[in-house]
Amino acid sequence: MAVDTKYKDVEAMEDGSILLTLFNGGIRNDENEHIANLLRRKSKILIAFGSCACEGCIPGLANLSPVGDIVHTAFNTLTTDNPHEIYPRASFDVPEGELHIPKLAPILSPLDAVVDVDYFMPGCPPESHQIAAVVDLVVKVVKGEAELPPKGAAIGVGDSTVCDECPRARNVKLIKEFKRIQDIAPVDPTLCLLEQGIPCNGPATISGCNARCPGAGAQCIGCYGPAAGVLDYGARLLTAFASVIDAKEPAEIEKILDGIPDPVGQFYRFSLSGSLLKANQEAWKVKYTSSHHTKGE
Amino acid sequence: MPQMTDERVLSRLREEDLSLLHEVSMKTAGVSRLEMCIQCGTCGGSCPSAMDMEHTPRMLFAMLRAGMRDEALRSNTPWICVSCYHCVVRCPQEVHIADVMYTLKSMAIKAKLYRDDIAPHFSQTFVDMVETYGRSFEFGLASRHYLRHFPLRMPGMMPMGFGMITKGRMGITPKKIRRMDQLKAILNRASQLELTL
Amino acid sequence: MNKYLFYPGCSMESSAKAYMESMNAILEPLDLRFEEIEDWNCCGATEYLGINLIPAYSLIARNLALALDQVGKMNGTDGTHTVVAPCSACYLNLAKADHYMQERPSLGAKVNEALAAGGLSYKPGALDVRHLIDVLVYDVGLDKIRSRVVRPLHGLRVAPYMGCMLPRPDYKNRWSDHEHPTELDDLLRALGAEVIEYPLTTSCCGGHMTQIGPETAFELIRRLVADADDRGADLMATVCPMCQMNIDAYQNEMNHFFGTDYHMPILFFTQLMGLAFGKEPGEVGIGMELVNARNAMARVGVEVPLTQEPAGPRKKDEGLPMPRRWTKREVEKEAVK
Amino acid sequence: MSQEKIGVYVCHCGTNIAGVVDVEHVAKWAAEKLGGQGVVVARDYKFMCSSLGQELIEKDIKELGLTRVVVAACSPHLHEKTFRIAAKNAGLNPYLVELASIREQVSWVHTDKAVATEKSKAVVAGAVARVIENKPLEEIKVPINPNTLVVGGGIAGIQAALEIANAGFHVYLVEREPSIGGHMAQFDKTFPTLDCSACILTPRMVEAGTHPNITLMTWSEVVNVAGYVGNFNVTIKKKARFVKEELCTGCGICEEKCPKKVVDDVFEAGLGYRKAVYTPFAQAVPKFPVMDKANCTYFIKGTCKACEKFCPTGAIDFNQEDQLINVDVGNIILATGYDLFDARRVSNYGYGRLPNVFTSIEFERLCNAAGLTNGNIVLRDGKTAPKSVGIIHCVGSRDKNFNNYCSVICCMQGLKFAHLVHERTGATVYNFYIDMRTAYKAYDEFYQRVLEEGTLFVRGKVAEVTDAARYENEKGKLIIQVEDTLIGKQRRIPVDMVILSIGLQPRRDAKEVGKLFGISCSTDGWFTEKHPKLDPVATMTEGIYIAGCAQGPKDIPSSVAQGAAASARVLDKILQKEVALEPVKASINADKCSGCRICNGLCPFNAISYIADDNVSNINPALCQGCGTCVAACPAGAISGTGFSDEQIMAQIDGLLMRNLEVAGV
Repeated sequence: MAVDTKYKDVEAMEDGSILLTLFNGGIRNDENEHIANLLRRKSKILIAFGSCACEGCIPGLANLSPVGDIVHTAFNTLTTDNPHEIYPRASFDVPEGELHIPKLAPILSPLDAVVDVDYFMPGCPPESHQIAAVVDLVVKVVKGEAELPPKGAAIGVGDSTVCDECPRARNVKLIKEFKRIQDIAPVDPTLCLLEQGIPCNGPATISGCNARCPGAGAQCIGCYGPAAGVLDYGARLLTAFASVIDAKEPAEIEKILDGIPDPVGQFYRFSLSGSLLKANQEAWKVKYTSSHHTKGE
Repeated sequence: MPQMTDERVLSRLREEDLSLLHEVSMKTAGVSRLEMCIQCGTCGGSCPSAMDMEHTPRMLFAMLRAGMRDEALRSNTPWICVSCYHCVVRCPQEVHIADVMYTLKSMAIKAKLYRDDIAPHFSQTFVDMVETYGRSFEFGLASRHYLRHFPLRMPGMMPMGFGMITKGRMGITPKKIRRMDQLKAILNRASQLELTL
Repeated sequence: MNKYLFYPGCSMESSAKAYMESMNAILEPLDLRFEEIEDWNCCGATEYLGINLIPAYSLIARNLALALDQVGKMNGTDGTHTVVAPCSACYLNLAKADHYMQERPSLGAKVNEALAAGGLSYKPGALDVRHLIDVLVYDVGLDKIRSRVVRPLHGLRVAPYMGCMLPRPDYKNRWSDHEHPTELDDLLRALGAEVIEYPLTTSCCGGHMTQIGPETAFELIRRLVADADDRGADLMATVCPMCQMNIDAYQNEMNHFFGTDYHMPILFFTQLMGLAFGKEPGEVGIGMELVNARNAMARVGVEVPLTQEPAGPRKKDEGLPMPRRWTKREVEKEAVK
Repeated sequence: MSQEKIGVYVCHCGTNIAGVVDVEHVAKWAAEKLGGQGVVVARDYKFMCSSLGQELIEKDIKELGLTRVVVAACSPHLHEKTFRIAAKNAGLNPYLVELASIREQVSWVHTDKAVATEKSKAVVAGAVARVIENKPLEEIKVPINPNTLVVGGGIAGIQAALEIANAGFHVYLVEREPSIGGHMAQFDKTFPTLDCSACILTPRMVEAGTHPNITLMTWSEVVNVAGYVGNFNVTIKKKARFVKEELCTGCGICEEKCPKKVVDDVFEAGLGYRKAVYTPFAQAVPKFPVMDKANCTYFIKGTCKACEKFCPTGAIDFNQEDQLINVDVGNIILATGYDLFDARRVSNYGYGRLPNVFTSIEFERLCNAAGLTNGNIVLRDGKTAPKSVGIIHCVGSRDKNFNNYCSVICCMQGLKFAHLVHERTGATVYNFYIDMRTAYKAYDEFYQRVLEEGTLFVRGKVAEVTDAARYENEKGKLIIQVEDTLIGKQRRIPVDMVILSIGLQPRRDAKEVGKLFGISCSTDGWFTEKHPKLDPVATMTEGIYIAGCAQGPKDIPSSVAQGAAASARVLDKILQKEVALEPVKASINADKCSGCRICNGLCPFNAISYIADDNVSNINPALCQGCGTCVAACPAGAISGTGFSDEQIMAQIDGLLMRNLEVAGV
């Protein structure tokens, strides 16, 4: 097990000498990419651990903006005192020599965009009992008491969706308006939240968290990601929501949809980076055209 | 086959192969649908001034279709049109007849093909007033127009004219808008532009 | 209080002064506030469109562009995106430019290119162009109008004359019908007047033909006046300065032309509203009409002050000779020059 | 690299496709560039759907051992079945055939040949990528119930019902009005032979009313349809008649004694009266009257009961209630007919404002010997015979402001009216028409006859009908203002009476009825047939057929022909005894289903139910039509549709974008 130590120690280890790596976080810069490659080489089992590594999570929402804007926001807004407009540079000469800081990639990618990933363990964060179960499983496998699931599977999750674990009562759904939970008083404590017009992501989110949020009275925000086999979390959820809108006139439908004030946050809060949308088309184009060029030459 | 709307017809044409019908259609504001005419005669039947027209609008459209440029542009029909839009709302093919009439007028002026210059001159006089003052100036318009075209009608009009003036219904000095320079700049630029496909 | 942008149009300041005065007199009782578009220009009437297309639409669009600028400067109260025009021709021209600039984007682009030369621009569809009577009937409402009536026009037989350019072509489907709309009838009935069945309510008054083809125009005027007279109307009520002008100012000449002697006064509907609201005849421009409405007014107990009367009809034996009939050949002979 | 052996067949469709798409090039390209995807042969052919074209594919399947087939031709709508059968004949599972639409989606919508050819390639590449993911599917066979439901008792419905009943099978004939007969029962004479409408119709009505194989249900409406071809379960609401059918003898005493008289705006088209308890006309079938609850004095005030007092058999029952009746049928024929255009919408023709403007249906009642005027043609005052009559064609038809289409019957109807006016009044008759349309047997001959009779024809669409007289001779008349387009002059023709030949319209509730039976309407609102030429009485929903004016305007001969045609299609189905259902169905993976119930309300065929005990939803495969609505909606991805799996769709998209080619290094 390698925890929080110097890179050179890891580099010195033999390839494949780490049994299990739980890789946390997405790939935003060349350092992330280096570590991902390094750990892939050294590990027998590499698990994308948590929503960031699986789908990009909240940092992935930055893919909506070009890198320049992100840097500008970080270093030159009201909350950052930077009167001389000093921006970080990839390398900088100091008397002691040349300093390097990691170079930002045009977009944030999930781990599997960079290296081969064995398993995905979603959640923001993954539930502790699920972590324990996964470690337990690996130990059992080593002991020869169990077999590993097929490669590429999501582990530490259930087979159904959050609704399956949700204690709330549900009926056929028809929604006249979407409301934010704070705008409803009182929220019915036993009835399905979506039926009450609260945009709950439970129906599209894989089970495994024991439906903690809806159980506690807050809508599911989808941190566990899509069910197995679903190509795009946001698209699934969007079609599901669209299907239950109780209106025929385009204007009326639009009005109901206006009840979802932040569609990206609703449908892609955790999964933008890993989505089919390839958010930040500009960055995507750069990547795409450059790869195209190399092919042509 | 899909319905051939004016817009689709236009989108398939190039400027140099415009037929007369398409040329008129293209030069008309909005989507004229002139190509859709089925010669039913609703326009000619509806027209309140048809009795003084050389050709009913329907006949005029047939002439455009036949490419009879000179005859069509020489017709008094567009000049007799009173823009009452009866034909437009009744036309079963939704042809923008009144607007086509405006187009024919401007084409006739450009080609100098009108036979009777009363109407073109009236329009031109009106436009001159507007281009000078930015507003219409009825007294100036009427006096210039009648002097030129209806000198014999002037005396008969006098009591009416006096009535209008004494009742304060006709100013004898023109009103001018404040930013005449702006209007002139706009109209100058506009006169260099033409509707295209 | 409902606020609107207001585009008066040239005739409201001259030939249709009575319209302007009477309209101003009824705004306050109906809680309406009109803000005039600053430095507006002529809409081009029916003349400019037949001369040169792009300048004609640019001329109209300058008004829309100015209005839109003004919207930005006004507070966002109800109706601020609405431009009210009292003249049917102005209303149609403004509405038409707005409509066609959307229907034919290349027209919109060209017009904006021209407007740019004056530092202006207009986004088609940004404004709602409406006629005065549309606002009165549909925004203010007949109930409110009825509640302001203190002098009901009982016994006054009115021929409701909508004219042609108001209900047609009607790009936005604002009117109850293109041929026999009921808005003016309903409004006049709300004032207590007796509205006659008038099949020619949307027939043409002749428009500019009074200027360029009087023979044609006189026939159109005759039809309107004759039918109203046949049906026993005391007067006609109109919503358009050009209609009023043609039927009022040319009625005498029309009578000469046909050898008839119709006397059919025509007033603006706002004048009748003003009277019903208790205004004095002078306040609403009564007396400015050339075919005097004195007999009609007397039926509702309104006395038209004599001072406003013009010199009176010319007697046949004085002044210059009037050609009795204007034959087509004569018109053409004149035109050849 | 695919393991499949794929054949690609590009159709010229004459010049339909080849005129815009370089089909030879597309085929050549597919053979060269799609080899990596498994394409082993690509051919182009003039008419792929011809038997020679099909043989070409069959031969390749057999000789080259093709495992998948892509046909780039028209929309699957048209010929998917053709090519699937061809594949089946050659021993290949028919669901391993994909159609790439390069006609509707390419050649018909593009003009630039180079662009269209490139797009065709992409569409073909998409279909190739998709067909690899196709799975072999097996058709499902279900038995067919031999009973048939016919909705609508007009002439088309009567004809259809009689044909099936005469073949020995049972028919439920449901009619909304109190009697069958439809519009035809309202007419006086029928063109072009001038047979008395009632004389030729009533024998058919009686036959339908007494046929042992027909259960006649009038004053009834279908309220629910469940099931699928061969096995429909239909709920019919039998509205309360307040008359016991088993006791009523149809003697008519109740109607005679009823004191309440109301305007009959259904059968008499507003030009006659009926009682509150009534049979709509003398020859009505069935003979039992119905009580109009809204107008019955007893129901309004609580007293009267005159009908009950005088009824000799005690058949009146004020406590009767609507009944819901369930019937099982294998096939359904919709012959729901048409409504008439509301002439008040053409305000320039003055209908509703000018008294002597009549509609065509009003005139039919005026002419009819059983009508209010005993067949006398008179003005609205009820006594004056007109001296001149104007008949206006195309009212509400062929007009972008109202209905775009031609109503088919108006020209002949106008000619018939002209003849009747001549015959009965000797008045001058004008017919105003845009184009005279007298196609079909003996129709133009009738036009000749009416010309001979001296009817005056004016070619021009009437601009307005007005009572505003301009001249003395117009005073008191209706003036028809029109451009006589043959002389190019405006005319004003004063007449006493105007008849508006009003157009035919889809039933006001056609959309809802269509939805009830799971069929669609065209943009004009008529029920859509499966194929406009080759399958005019079938619909896209198996087991549902259409006949008569419900499908589009038509005259009596065509309605009868369609009724018979629809019955032939139904008999064909019944005699097959079983039907093969498309295997394209949705199914729910119970392990993944969380029972959220989002899909429950969405299914247009009510095929999804919720099993509370297991907390999952379930799809009834017999009811599922494979529309895919639930598949798209399921947020958990627990529902999949055969034939339209995510893999198939994503593969097709990749193919369209030619991504598969990039991977292949092309």
